[in-house]
Amino acid sequence: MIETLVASIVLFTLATFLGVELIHRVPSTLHTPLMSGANAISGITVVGALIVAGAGYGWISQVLGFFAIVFAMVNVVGGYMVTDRMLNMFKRKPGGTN
Amino acid sequence: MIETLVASIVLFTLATFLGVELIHRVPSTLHTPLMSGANAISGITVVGALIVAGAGYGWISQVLGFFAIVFAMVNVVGGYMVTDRMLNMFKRKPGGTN
Amino acid sequence: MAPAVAQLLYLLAAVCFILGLKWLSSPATAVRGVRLSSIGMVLAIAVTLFDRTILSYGTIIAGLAVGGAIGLWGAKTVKMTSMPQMVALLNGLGGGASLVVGSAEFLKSELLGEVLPVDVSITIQIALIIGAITLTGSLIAWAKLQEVMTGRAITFPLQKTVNALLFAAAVGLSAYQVSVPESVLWPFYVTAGVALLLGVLLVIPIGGADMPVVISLLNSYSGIAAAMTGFVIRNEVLIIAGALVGSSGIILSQIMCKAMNRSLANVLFGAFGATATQSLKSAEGLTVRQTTADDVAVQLAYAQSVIVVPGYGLAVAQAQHVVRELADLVEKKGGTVKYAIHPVAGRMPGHMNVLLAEANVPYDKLLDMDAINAEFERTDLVMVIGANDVVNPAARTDPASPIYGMPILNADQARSIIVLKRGMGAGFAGIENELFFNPKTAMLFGDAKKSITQLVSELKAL
Amino acid sequence: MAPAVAQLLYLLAAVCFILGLKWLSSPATAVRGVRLSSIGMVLAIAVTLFDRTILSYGTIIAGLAVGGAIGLWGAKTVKMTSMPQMVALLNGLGGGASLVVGSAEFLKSELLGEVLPVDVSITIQIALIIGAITLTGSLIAWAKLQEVMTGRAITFPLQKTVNALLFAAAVGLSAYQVSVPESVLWPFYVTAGVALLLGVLLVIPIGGADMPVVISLLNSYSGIAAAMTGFVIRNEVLIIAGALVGSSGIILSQIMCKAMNRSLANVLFGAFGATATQSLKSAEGLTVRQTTADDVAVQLAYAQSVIVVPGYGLAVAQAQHVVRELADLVEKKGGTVKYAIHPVAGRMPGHMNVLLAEANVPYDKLLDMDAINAEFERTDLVMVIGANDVVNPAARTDPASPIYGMPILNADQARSIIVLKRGMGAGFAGIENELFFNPKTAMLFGDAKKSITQLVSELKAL
Amino acid sequence: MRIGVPRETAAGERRVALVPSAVARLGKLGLELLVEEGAGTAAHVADAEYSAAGARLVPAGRAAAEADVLLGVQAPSDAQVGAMREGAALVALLQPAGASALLDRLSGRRVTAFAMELVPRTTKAQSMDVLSSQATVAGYQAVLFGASHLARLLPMLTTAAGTIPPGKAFVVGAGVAGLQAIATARRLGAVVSAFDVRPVVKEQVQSLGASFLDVEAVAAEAAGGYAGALDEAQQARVHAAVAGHIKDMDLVITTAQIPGRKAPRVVSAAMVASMRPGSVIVDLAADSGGNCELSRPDEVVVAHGVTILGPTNLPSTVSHHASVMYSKNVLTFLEYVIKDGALAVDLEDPIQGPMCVTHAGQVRYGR
Amino acid sequence: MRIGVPRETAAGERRVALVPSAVARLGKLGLELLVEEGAGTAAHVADAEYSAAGARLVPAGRAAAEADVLLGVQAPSDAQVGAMREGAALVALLQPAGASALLDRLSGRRVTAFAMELVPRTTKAQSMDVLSSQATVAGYQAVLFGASHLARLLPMLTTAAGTIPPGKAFVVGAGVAGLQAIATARRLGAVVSAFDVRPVVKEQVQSLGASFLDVEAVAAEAAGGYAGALDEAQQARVHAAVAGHIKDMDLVITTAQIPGRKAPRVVSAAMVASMRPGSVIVDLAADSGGNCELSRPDEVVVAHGVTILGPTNLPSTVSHHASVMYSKNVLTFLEYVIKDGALAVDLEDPIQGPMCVTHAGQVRYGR
Ligand SMILES: NC(=O)c1ccc[n+]([C@@H]2O[C@H](COP(=O)([O-])OP(=O)(O)OC[C@H]3O[C@@H](n4cnc5c(N)ncnc54)[C@H](OP(=O)(O)O)[C@@H]3O)[C@@H](O)[C@H]2O)c1
Ligand SMILES: NC(=O)c1ccc[n+]([C@@H]2O[C@H](COP(=O)([O-])OP(=O)(O)OC[C@H]3O[C@@H](n4cnc5c(N)ncnc54)[C@H](OP(=O)(O)O)[C@@H]3O)[C@@H](O)[C@H]2O)c1
Ligand SMILES: NC(=O)c1ccc[n+]([C@@H]2O[C@H](COP(=O)([O-])OP(=O)(O)OC[C@H]3O[C@@H](n4cnc5c(N)ncnc54)[C@H](O)[C@@H]3O)[C@@H](O)[C@H]2O)c1
Ligand SMILES: NC(=O)c1ccc[n+]([C@@H]2O[C@H](COP(=O)([O-])OP(=O)(O)OC[C@H]3O[C@@H](n4cnc5c(N)ncnc54)[C@H](O)[C@@H]3O)[C@@H](O)[C@H]2O)c1
Repeated sequence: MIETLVASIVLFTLATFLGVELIHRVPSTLHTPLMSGANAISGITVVGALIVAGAGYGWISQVLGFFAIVFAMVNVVGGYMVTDRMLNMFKRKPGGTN
Repeated sequence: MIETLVASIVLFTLATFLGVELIHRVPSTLHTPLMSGANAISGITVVGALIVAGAGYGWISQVLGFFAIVFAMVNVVGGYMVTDRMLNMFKRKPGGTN
Repeated sequence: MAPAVAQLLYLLAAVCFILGLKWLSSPATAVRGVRLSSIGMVLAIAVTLFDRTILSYGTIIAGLAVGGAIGLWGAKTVKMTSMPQMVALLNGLGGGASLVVGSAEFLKSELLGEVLPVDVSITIQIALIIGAITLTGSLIAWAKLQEVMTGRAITFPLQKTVNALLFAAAVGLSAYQVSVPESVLWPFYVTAGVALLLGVLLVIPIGGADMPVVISLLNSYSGIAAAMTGFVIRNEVLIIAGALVGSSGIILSQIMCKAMNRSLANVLFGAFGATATQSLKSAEGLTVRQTTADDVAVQLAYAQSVIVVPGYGLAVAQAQHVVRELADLVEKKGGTVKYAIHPVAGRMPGHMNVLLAEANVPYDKLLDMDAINAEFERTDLVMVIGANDVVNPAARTDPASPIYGMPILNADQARSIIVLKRGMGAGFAGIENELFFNPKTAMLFGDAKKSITQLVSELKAL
Repeated sequence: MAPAVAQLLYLLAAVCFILGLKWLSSPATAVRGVRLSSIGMVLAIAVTLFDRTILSYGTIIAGLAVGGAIGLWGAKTVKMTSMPQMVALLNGLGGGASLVVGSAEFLKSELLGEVLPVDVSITIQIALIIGAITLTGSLIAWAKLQEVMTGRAITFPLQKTVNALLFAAAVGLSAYQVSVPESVLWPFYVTAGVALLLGVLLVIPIGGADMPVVISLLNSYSGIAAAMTGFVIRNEVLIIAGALVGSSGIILSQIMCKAMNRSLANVLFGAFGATATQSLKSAEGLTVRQTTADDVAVQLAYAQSVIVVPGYGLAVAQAQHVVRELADLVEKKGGTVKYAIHPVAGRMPGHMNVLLAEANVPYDKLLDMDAINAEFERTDLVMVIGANDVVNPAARTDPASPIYGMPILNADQARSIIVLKRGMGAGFAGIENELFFNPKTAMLFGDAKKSITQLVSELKAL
Repeated sequence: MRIGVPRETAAGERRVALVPSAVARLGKLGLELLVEEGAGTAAHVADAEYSAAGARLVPAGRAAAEADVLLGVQAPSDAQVGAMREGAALVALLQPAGASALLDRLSGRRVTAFAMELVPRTTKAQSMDVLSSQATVAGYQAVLFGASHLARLLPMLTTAAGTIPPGKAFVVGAGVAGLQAIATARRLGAVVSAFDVRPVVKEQVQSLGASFLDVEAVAAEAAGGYAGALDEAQQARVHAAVAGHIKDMDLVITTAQIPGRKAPRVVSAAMVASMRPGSVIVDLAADSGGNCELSRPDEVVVAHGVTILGPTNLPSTVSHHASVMYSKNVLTFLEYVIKDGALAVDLEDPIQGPMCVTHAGQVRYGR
Repeated sequence: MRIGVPRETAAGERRVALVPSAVARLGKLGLELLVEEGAGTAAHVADAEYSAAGARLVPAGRAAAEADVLLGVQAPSDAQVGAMREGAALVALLQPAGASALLDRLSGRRVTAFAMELVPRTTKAQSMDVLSSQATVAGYQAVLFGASHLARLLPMLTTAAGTIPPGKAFVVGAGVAGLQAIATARRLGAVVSAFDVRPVVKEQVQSLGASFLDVEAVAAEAAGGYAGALDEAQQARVHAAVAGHIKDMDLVITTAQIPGRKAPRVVSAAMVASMRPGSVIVDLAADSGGNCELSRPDEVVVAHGVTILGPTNLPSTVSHHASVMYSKNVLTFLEYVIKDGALAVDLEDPIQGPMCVTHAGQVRYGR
């Protein structure tokens, strides 16, 4: 048990460093889309929700699981869609050399 | 068994991404020190060597372990020292504002 | 599905998130980034559905359908200008999901009479607290942005102390919960309640303009909550994705603060100190919109037509050479740059000509007022550099103004206007300029030469 | 030590490596980076020593002592100019260590008659092959750099085919080894032999000047080998550190290639294609040293005194404005910049004055030959920008030269000389310039304006 | 309504009041344009261009007699005034300060006369501001004029025949003409410094890349952005600072003016004597008393080896462009005062009011 | 050995052959310097400066009689030649091509005469190259001279009185003087174009920010970096191209020369007629036949409204700096030919040889 905890901590640490390094200089126009995209990723709790809801431990799990799934799914679907819409606002102009 | 393998693969993947993100724009003067520093880190096999040599499975392990430790230690100690020496070459000049 | 395969597929999903985030931070790859990241999400959900022995698909299908539909509808109908509050709302729901999942695991164990391992208990408590704070904090942020409640900072005496006490209470109760083996439920409910309250209290003292930073930070929190959920149910993709969002969200908050020339601490707790935010309001209470060099750089990179309006400030800053360099860069990126020279720009006849000739700006790019005024409305971006009176609409509209009747450059008709000046100082005529308060206008404050030098390096980096 | 504690300490070591690498890539933090990384290494070694039930400390202590001593001695005595080959040698030893560890694990299992799990077998084979290639490849790189063997590319017919066959053989034998459960040793030895040979063959066709890239790539390999060893002995810090080095090494190789304006493929397999390397040799067979903008930028950032020698090429490139910008930057970083104006630089009397005045270079920074010639020997860096005849030492030394007797700028007396021109074109007098072949001189080829623009952005990024 | 453009009669005057492009613009307003033959010759505008623009060419001297509005660069001759119709209007540089006789004569003929130099220096009236436009030309030409009289080169030149250090130019009075002089001298490569009594000017001087000669506690800013006179203590400090500065100068351009007064004396004879032989002073204030003690209007004075020029009508030497700018100013003014094809005189108007010097038989100037 | 510096006798010559700094340098070599009183006055160098530098002042006319080496800017007068000592040396601009009488007289007095204009245009001799140094001054001054005669402004100016477009300048012949003219016109804000028959010059013109008038298949590069004459077909193409280009020009500076020949005729009368009135042509080749058909040496010709100037000695108008540069050239030459305090004439020397026009009673020029 403690072994998996440590393994989880290792993963968490590495991913944290990776998150720090991934984001460098973001033009402020991208701040909101980036935030929104990251937010959609945090909807990954949907996986947890699925597991809880699917485990079938009785009505509490069912009900809570249902709400968790709904919340997380709104977050995921809404998040990605919204991000995409925002990004569609700036399409590359033609003719640039970069 | 296979579980730990997968866990190792996960770690390997994350660390690989992290390695890619860590190095961005390196002035060419730092190329050699950086290479040398990274090389010193790859001397981490010394840990493997220690485990092999310390396990005490008979003379083959002992002999091979000894050589592995020597090789790896040369790599580690030499690598760090050499890097340090190279970096000492450029000390900041006084008076600059950066 | 074999667990190993599932784990490897989860890893793939995590890689999608990693690359997705990375690509999202550059304009050229951002669209690709969202797509990839969403593929990762679909993958993660699919793996979960197939992997675990899901007993009751009913609830799940219903949940997915309802949640997906709401998300879709929300995203389709929200107005472009309401994006920030939309993100706040979504983020709150994400936090809420973590809160619910944590609660469910906790309640399940209590109901089944299981004794959870200590580490799981701890992480459940963390998921709970962070999820709750994220939920209510995000809702407050939404309310502030949607102007359901006042955008102003709400403070009351001893606010920091209260917050600290509440936080201590939540942590203490959690610790108690974890350490007491028998089944007690009240600390759980109280902890949840305190954390929900804390979310509200932490956000209300922050001004509406700073909400994006808060949302980004809460987003980071909800990532951490997700990671904690991962600890609880021993799921790697949750841990990785959660940690990624957790750390990148903090970095993003910092970048956003830096772009506003503030520190994160100042944003979060600024309302308690002296409110040193400079007043950039006109006499009629209008406020100007401030912008940053990297933002202007992106606009320049995507603008097809740019007009530079130089004024006396350009001369004072001696920015003629850097302006030329900036224009060259914009043209290299595919835009066109022209210079609109007002007859009385500067302080002597031909002042702008002298400067721009020194910087070797080709003469055919210098257009006088009559030649260029009709072009403004077809122009993507106008950069007003140290000019003031010559673009003051009061000359057209306000008969009481000392400059009434002077023909001006129609900078206000462009699609977007950037004004570079040091502060809100007036020009030669000593009067206020309503152009600066135009909703299309953004101000880039600072010495013109410094600002443009910054623009040049930002533009090069794009 | 509890395994969990050991693992957390390993994680700490890994974090040291991560930050160490990150810091190593910027001049300001590099020293800190090595220190931290070495602390991580000490930590990892210590944890290993205390954690595992080490049975025979004798060998270990001896090994550590001997290895450490050799490393120390080597690092202290190596000459600064031999650094690249030193790194090659160290890297080879690292690869060797992986090879040996892999072999030991393999032999141990064979001797004990254990059946290794498939994944362990596979990773042992990978560690073996990569370790072997790294070992011999690095040794060849060392030999080329040390000029023990020729630095030229060594090619023979069907070289690529042979390499491919050998590689296939190694992989095939490994696969056989893994799939056959009974104890056979010969495939192991053959695989090792083939891999060692492959290391030699892969590196000999690469020219001596490209060795740094090869070393960096082999360094990346040795990282991967270490990671594989980690898979074998199930050790996380080995995996993480190995993977880090593996990926960052490849990135570094690519950066190095980019700095040489080549692709990695071209470096590795270039010798087989047309050897299109331009000949930059003087009539007497001397070669020039080429440099890159980022390198010059670092020199500029650290130079205390810089003299710019402008010539006709500056005028042709119309680089006067960017030169001024560059000089401003250098001065901001704490250096001084002066301009040495030769009486006949350019193509008309006062040509340089016209240009530099246009760029608003202050007059007191323009020094004529008599005023500045004594200063060169006290100068850290001379930047010769599109000048040629006016810095040609033949005017002092070669009575047969058409410019013999013309006083020249003593650029050759400076501590370091950078020449910016498009290629090896001659100047007005049409003669070769031995200054370009001076060991202190590095050439930055390209249009002067482009080169300097690049220098400016590199210098800003530092 | 008829607008008359005469051939200038003042000695040395090469400008013309209206150029063909302005003639065409006025023609579109339904006005009739009379242009005297040869009116534009000295400004390099041919008669044919005027006819092409829609003007009627009339023999010399006829414009005054036929026009309802007579234009001019300089004041009309007595003959022209005599020929003018009663109640006609006149627009020109009348120099009303020293011209009471002219004003009397004009009011005697009930002429409505507008003096172009009296246009208020407000933002709105800038495009009618002939003082600014002509001062621009004067500032530019003063430098060319001075530089071509200089026995030295202005730009720095490093050549095989030695290094020529950059010339030093000093501009006194950084108004419109002074700033243009600074810019022009800088273009030619000189190291330029300037002095003015209005402290706001310092930043303007620096914005042109020149340095400002700071004199402690000197400030004489009067209404309308003009300078005022200095008190004695200030004068003494200025004198000391300029004396210390001017002796190293190669080219000095003085443009200092105080409206309604004699030009301030900034450069004394002793200062001239301290300068290097071969240096040049161009005094643009020569005809209002001179900023330099030794300058004489329209004369070339050589004293202590220093050449002192006192040109009084530099704009006229750049006749074409000076006319183009003058014409643009006059055109804007006419478009402002002509409503529906007729002169709409409004003495309460903030621009017309101050400019109108005689009207309905009254001399308004100075009242 | 005595070096003599006379006061120049040629009309309009304001330069002096040696300035005090060079006097001091030669004094250090142990030479005796004789300077005629007032020799430097026109170049703004006082007698006192010469004495301070170690020269002995002698009355006008005495330098020729007393000197072992007589310097000069222009050729000496007959009287001066007559006064010279037998076997003395002379260093000046002798214009040997049209001066056989002078050369005969000099050889008659066994004078060793060096013509400064014959210094070879090699890298080594650049610091003695008076053609380059004086052409530099001429190119600069030609633009100032032309611009101040122009009825237009050169720089672009956007003002409340309208926008003045930038003036267009055209430089024919981009040798030393031409390039300097280009640079100076560019400084003043003109849009500059240039034409030359030597194709290498194109890049040099562009390196100064000006454009080059390309004429197909025209190239006449002769030995020593000089131009050669064009054949008829080339000439016709050049004529067509220049005619098409010149009609829009405001300021034309011509500097085309072919060594040893009449200056090429580039600008015809018809071209002048096609130009706008008020434009200006400065013909620096006026005294060797003129690049412009209508130019006359040292006259101001106005034709078709175009002012054509043919100054023959522009360097002299910038007397001080032209003298400084000339003096530096002469100094370098003297340091080159004087060994151990005596003239070391070596007719085989690659620099002295071509320059020496008379020696030991022989006229060497043209042999
Ligand atoms: N052209 C002429 O002949 C002439 C002659 C006399 C008067 N004028 C008058 O001058 C005015 C000219 O208009 P304009 O638009 O050119 O100038 P302006 O109206 O005077 O405005 C100049 C602006 O530049 C800003 N500024 C000053 N220094 C700066 C720096 N270093 N970096 C960035 N911004 C700087 C100032 O704002 P901050 O302080 O906030 O930075 C100021 O608002 C007109 O009113 C005109 O009538 C013209
Ligand atoms: N000053 C005068 O009055 C005068 C008059 C006539 C002749 N000269 C003669 O001209 C020479 C002047 O010497 P100098 O050192 O100034 O020039 P230089 O010796 O002519 O050398 C110029 C160098 O600039 C390089 N170059 C050309 N275009 C370039 C570009 N766009 N970017 C970067 N480099 C470029 C060329 O090399 P790449 O082709 O390899 O790029 C060339 O070697 C002397 O020999 C002098 O005697 C001078
Ligand atoms: N608002 C407008 O639109 C507008 C239009 C035109 C001019 N102006 C301003 O009016 C002002 C006056 O312009 P001008 O050129 O006609 O002025 P001017 O010709 O009256 O005087 C020239 C300069 O001499 C200076 N001067 C006076 N006494 C001096 C002394 N003793 N020593 C040194 N300098 C002295 C003055 O300060 C002035 O700068 C300028 O600042 C100009 O910008 C404003
Ligand atoms: N090596 C050296 O160090 C050195 C020293 C001085 C001069 N030079 C070179 O010598 C060359 C000649 O210089 P210069 O100024 O004494 O020349 P110049 O006075 O003899 O002629 C002036 C210019 O007129 C041009 N020209 C001749 N015929 C023409 C025609 N029909 N149309 C247009 N242009 C025509 C010539 O090509 C030349 O550029 C220059 O290239 C200069 O760089 C070299």
